[in-house]
Amino acid sequence: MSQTLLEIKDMSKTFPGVKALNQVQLEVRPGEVHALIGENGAGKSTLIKILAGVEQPDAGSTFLFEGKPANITKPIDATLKGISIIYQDLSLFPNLSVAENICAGREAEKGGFNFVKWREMRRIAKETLQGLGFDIDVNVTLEKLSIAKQQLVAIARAIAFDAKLIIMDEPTSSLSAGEVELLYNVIADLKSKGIAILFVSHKMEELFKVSDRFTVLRDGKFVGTYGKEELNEEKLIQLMVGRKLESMEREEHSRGEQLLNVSGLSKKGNFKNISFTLHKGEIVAMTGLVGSGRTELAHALFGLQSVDSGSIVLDGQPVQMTSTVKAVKHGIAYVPESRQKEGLVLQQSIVRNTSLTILKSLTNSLGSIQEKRELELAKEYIESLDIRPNLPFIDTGNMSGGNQQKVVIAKWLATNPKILIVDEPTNGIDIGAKREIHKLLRKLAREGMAILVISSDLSEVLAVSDRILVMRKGTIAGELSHQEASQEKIMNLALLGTHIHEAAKPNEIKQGVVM
Amino acid sequence: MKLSKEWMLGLIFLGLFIIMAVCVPGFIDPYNLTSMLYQLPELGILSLGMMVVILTAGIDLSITYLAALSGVVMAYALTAGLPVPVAMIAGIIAALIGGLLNGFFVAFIGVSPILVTLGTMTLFKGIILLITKGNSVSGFPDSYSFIGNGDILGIPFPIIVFAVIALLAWYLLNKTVWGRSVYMAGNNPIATLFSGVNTKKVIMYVYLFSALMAAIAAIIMTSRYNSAKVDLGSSYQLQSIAVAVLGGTSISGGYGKVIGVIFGTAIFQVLSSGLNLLGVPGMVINILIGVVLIAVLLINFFTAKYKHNQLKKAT
Amino acid sequence: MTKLFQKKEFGIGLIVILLALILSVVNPVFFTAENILDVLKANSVLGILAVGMTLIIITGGIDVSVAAVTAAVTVVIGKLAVAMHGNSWSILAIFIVAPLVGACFGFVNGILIAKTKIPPIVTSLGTMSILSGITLYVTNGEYMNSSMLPASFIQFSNFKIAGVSILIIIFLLTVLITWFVMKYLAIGRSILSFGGNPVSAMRVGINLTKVQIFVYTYMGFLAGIAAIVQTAYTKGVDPNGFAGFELTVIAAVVLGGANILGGSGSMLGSFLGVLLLGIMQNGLILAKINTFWQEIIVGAIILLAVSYDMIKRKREERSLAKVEVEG
Amino acid sequence: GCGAAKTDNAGSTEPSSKGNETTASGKLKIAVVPKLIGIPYFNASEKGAKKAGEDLGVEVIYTGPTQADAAQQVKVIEDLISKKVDVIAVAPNDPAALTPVLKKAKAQGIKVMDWDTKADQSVVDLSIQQVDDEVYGRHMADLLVKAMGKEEGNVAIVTGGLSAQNLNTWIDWSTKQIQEKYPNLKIIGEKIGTDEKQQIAYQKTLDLLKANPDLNGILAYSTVAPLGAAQAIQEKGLQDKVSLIGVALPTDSKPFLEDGSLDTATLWNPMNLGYLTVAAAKELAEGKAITNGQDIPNIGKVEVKEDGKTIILGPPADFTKENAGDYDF
Ligand SMILES: Nc1ncnc2c1ncn2[C@@H]1O[C@H](COP(=O)(O)OP(=O)(O)OP(=O)(O)O)[C@@H](O)[C@H]1O
Ligand SMILES: Nc1ncnc2c1ncn2[C@@H]1O[C@H](COP(=O)(O)OP(=O)(O)OP(=O)(O)O)[C@@H](O)[C@H]1O
Ligand SMILES: [Mg+2]
Ligand SMILES: [Mg+2]
Repeated sequence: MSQTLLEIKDMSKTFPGVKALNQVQLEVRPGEVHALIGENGAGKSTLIKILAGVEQPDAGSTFLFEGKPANITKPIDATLKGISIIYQDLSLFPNLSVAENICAGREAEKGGFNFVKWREMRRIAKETLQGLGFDIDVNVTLEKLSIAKQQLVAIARAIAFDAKLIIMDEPTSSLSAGEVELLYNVIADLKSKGIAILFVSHKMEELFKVSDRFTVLRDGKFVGTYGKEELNEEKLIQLMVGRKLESMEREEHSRGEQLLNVSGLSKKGNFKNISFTLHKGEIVAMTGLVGSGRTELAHALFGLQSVDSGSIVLDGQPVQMTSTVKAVKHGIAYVPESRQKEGLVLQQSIVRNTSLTILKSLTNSLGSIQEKRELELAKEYIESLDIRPNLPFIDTGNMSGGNQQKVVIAKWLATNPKILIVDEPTNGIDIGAKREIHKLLRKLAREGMAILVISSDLSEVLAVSDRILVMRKGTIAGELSHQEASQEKIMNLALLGTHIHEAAKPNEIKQGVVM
Repeated sequence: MKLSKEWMLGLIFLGLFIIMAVCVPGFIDPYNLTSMLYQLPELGILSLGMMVVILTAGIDLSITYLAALSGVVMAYALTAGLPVPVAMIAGIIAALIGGLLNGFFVAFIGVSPILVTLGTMTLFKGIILLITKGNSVSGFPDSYSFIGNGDILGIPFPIIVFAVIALLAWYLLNKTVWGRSVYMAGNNPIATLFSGVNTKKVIMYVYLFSALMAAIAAIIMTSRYNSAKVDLGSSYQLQSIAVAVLGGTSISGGYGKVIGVIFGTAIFQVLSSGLNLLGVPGMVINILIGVVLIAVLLINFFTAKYKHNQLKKAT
Repeated sequence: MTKLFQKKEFGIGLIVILLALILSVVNPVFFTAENILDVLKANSVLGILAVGMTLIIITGGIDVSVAAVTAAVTVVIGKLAVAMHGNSWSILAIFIVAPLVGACFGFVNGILIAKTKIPPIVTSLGTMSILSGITLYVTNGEYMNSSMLPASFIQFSNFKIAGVSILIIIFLLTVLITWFVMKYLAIGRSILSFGGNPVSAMRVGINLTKVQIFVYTYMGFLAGIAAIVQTAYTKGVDPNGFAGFELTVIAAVVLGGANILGGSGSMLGSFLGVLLLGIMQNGLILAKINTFWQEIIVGAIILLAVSYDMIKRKREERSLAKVEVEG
Repeated sequence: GCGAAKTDNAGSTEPSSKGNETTASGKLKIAVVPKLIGIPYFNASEKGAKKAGEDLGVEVIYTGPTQADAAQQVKVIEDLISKKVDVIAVAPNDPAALTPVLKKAKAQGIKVMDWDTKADQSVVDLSIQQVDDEVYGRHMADLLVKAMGKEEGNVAIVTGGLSAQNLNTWIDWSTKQIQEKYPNLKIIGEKIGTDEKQQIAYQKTLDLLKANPDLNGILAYSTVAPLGAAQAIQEKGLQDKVSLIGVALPTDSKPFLEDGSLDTATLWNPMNLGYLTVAAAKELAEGKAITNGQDIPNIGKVEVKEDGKTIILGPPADFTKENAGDYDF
């Protein structure tokens, strides 16, 4: 076995209008976890797509795998060479069984008219899952599994067929701490088997936890490859961003009167007996494992989902949230979990997205939308939130994740809400943009807005919130103040539902997730 | 220079028109020109209705039977001696009820539009057959015939109606909250709903709008043809889809312009009239319309690809 | 048993059974072997086309040119029969040429759709217009009757195995073979993967272009078979005989529970969809329902069936416990 | 506007001196518009019309819609007006629907007439009918009774399109004949539509036979329905039990006539109808009129009704297994 498994030299990739990769170098050794990092749009995913055979590099690029030219021209080449990928969006088939998902693409390599060996497929799937300690029925249709289990299936698929290099593109972005821990175990296991891992993430902490070496990209250019020991968090950020980021300092301020009082809210199969309050000028974070029912609760508060029982009291008035229209009227704003699917109309401009929530108030007496005012509104937010590029008519689909998220926030600020609910506000957003969004949330709270932040990112939860609610299996397991909160305490509540003051053991964590 | 696909279509129309004018005797004869202006509004108006439905990634297969139903109701009202405006209102109401049915199944039950309108198409056809027993209903007052056959200062009245309707559609789609919501929901219904827009209502109005277009087309048709019958205008079913798509409307929703539909209708009309005048058999006209449809889409595809490559080279 | 209820095809199956029960009470003739075989035979063409359309709809596509393709192939069969009149090989020629010609037409659709990314409905609308125009132009709509068909072909069309018409057997074989392809051949799984998540399918190395070309070509191939069956069924060729039939085919498939947006659809479901439409046609006359009410009833049943299916699906989706709530 | 003024001028000019093209070719232009093109019946008429054009030295334009849709037919006529033909003879899909456009044609100095199916009689100058509707409808009922060999029993009606005007007229007359003359003959159910498709006629007749085991006779209207109905009778081996009378071309129905599943097909000669239409159109354009009993070359004597403008081709021809082979349409 050669010392380097994967070697990339002077790799470039041009998209119309964008040089996504410009003379990039990368070298990955067997048995190492190699972090690939950079801001949004730095070119990480593009590089991965090339490794995966989905995209072709420009001429002149060198791409060696196991010391030989890789010649990967289509995805199956990569798979056959032993490169497998866990995509950020999982990339599974909801309509197929778990076994098929794990073995997907294996039939394809043999060509269209070969027989599918069901028994073999089930056996491989079962063995892989068992080997990982996952308890999942291989015959069940994938869409019937919870998102957490789907994630496990995606992991199983990546290692099912003797991979030599496993690429993980933001594998933890839709995971919460419990599954993250589980993933770390899997990674350690793979490492010990000499399998190389290329790891992409925006979360500093975890990068330092799992990675051995770091390759930094900036604007498609290669910045450098560094050993873990050469770096610290601050230095890494500097390399990524190209300048020093001011760290966020929290300005404490006192909270105002109570705005929202939720009591005994229940919805069968989603959440049960939820009670909490929200005050003006405070940020309450709601955390827990994926599938603990936070998003459903937010949907209920925003009128997207009915509830079975319980009450919502807003400003002293009991309200029934039967529709989003009503929620908006009551001054509630919701920045959803998936900004691409639920947050933005990607094919439309910044202007049209920001005005969407308040179209009615932009009309004149004839019922026609005043486009001038609409544009002014967009410009105002582009400036105040520093949205880039500052082109009001650019399609939001062409913007970076962080800026997209700002547009979503802008469209809700336009409604002048009393309560802002943000669901996973910095998912997949780079560190720079993340800090900006945190700052923005703090500023809004200071100005008197009540904010509910739903997040699985514990460092985020700790950074922005005044109070923390921990959800577990559809109920609120406990509440922690900003001062008393720590990662361990949150994890205990999330996993076991108790205020234990010592860290849970890894195998307990594992069970908490899989069961 | 940047040329949007609508104006590209405009050029194609112009080109066709010139070719016809040169090659087809009698084509630029004023009589033929006015005659075309009498002919195209029905299809144009139906296509506008179809376009708006397609904007929401839907399709309305029932549109022509809705028009026929509306026409039959009007015809009965007229032959029963009701005043013209009352009859028209009756027809419009009948169409709107049909539209309501479509909208209900699509927006509230969530059944995909192609299925709903497949069902309602059969249903409307059945209702018309039941009430007319398959016979045509005719014998309207002379005053009614003006709508389809009259002119104002030599300008055919139907084309005036079409112009007004097109303007109205343009205004509704581009200036009002509803129109904006149609485009936004067409691109991404979830994000639109998540922005506090009542998307069900928006979709409901879309089907009511297409029903209204069907009713207006029915008014013109019943007046022009002086009768109403179960298969009145049935050949417009697929034609109106073809015109909308030819006009640049994206079948997956969210994109489409009134001007495109107008050019699309005009191309259809010029093709069919010109070829008819040349004595080309009807089936060959159908072949050519299919060819033009695919050709225009291929042109769009290849120009987009060309631009893409140019941009790549430039980078 | 619960597994049965959970099956996607359960809803449509229930409707078919209910309808059949009602009809056999109204008119006992309904439940005779003779009648059931008649219904199957009469709907063999619909069934064969629905099988092909199911695959297309699974990939999220649609083909509105099926009827035009089938009509065109029946004409080819007719011309071939006349050209080879008296030649005992003509039946063999028909069996080879018809599916081939159909597959060629389908291939053109497939290439256009896969390569130019023009939406399937638009592409096939165009090819439909062109093909039906050509068919009518070439034939001028002339029928051909049984006297123009080779005697061996007539023998074939009357052929029965154990009292079951060969046409029904061809239909059932089509269903079975396609079911096998979908379940046990790599291409079948690729079609399902494509429908479930095209991006992932591409990522795991499935050649999307090939899959698309395959489904449309297969549709064309089946249209060729359907054309043979149609010619055998009517013992004649009517170039106008399929006008508007594409919508019936699509209706049968989606009644069978295939999702028009892609990803789901099954042979059993489509078979039941065909049966539902067939039983309705047959039953309305057997039950002596007034002609003028028939279309209304068909329309209403379609609306009911698709709404029922949708409501059921929504309920299932909701009941898929998203959160394992404690206690 | 100026367009309108020109229109008026054209209206007052004599047809012969109108339009440059007419004078250029010197030939009369006669447009014959069927309900739709591309079906055998109208193809046969086309042959006759074209032949008449050759024989009589006029230009015949035979064009129509590709679907039996009134709207499409009107468009075709609009374009024919633009083309400045001398005569338009039309077989209306929906007679009332053509009234406005035919009036328009007249205003342009074009002579208008109908053929095959009656248009609005106040607009047309001439009406060519293959048969008298009443005579024909009653004739079919008589044929059925003859084939059944008795004046009692159950009869069903199968038709092409439920909304076809002329078929409905014939059905009405047949029904009347049965009610008046054969009171013991029972018509069961409503007429059954078959979409002008043989396959559907076949299917529905099968169902009909099963639903009504005591059926004695079927009347099938439109040139397609009888073929499907005959096929069903043939398949069930009910040739001797169920009598079938239909409107059909002899060549198409020959196989069924031969095995007895179709007892009699009755139709006029559609080629002659086309021929007569053009011949009459020429007379009309030249300002002449056909008189009752006049012998039209190639066709024979025709009947002219009292109104002076309805010309009847002659009595329908009944095709049986004995004579079906003698025809080539
Ligand atoms: N198919 C494409 N066409 C045009 N431009 C593209 C395409 N794919 C990526 N780009 C551009 O290439 C650049 C690099 O994008 P890439 O997705 O690789 O970034 P990334 O580092 O993965 O960012 P993130 O952290 O947000 O995932 C971006 O400017 C992006 O807009
Ligand atoms: N990326 C995703 N893809 C598909 N489904 C998802 C995704 N994210 C969430 N879901 C849906 O949400 C459910 C998870 O429950 P829910 O969102 O209420 O929990 P949560 O505590 O809000 O978790 P999250 O961390 O995802 O916000 C999953 O079962 C799934 O149906
Ligand atoms: Mg990325
Ligand atoms: Mg969530």
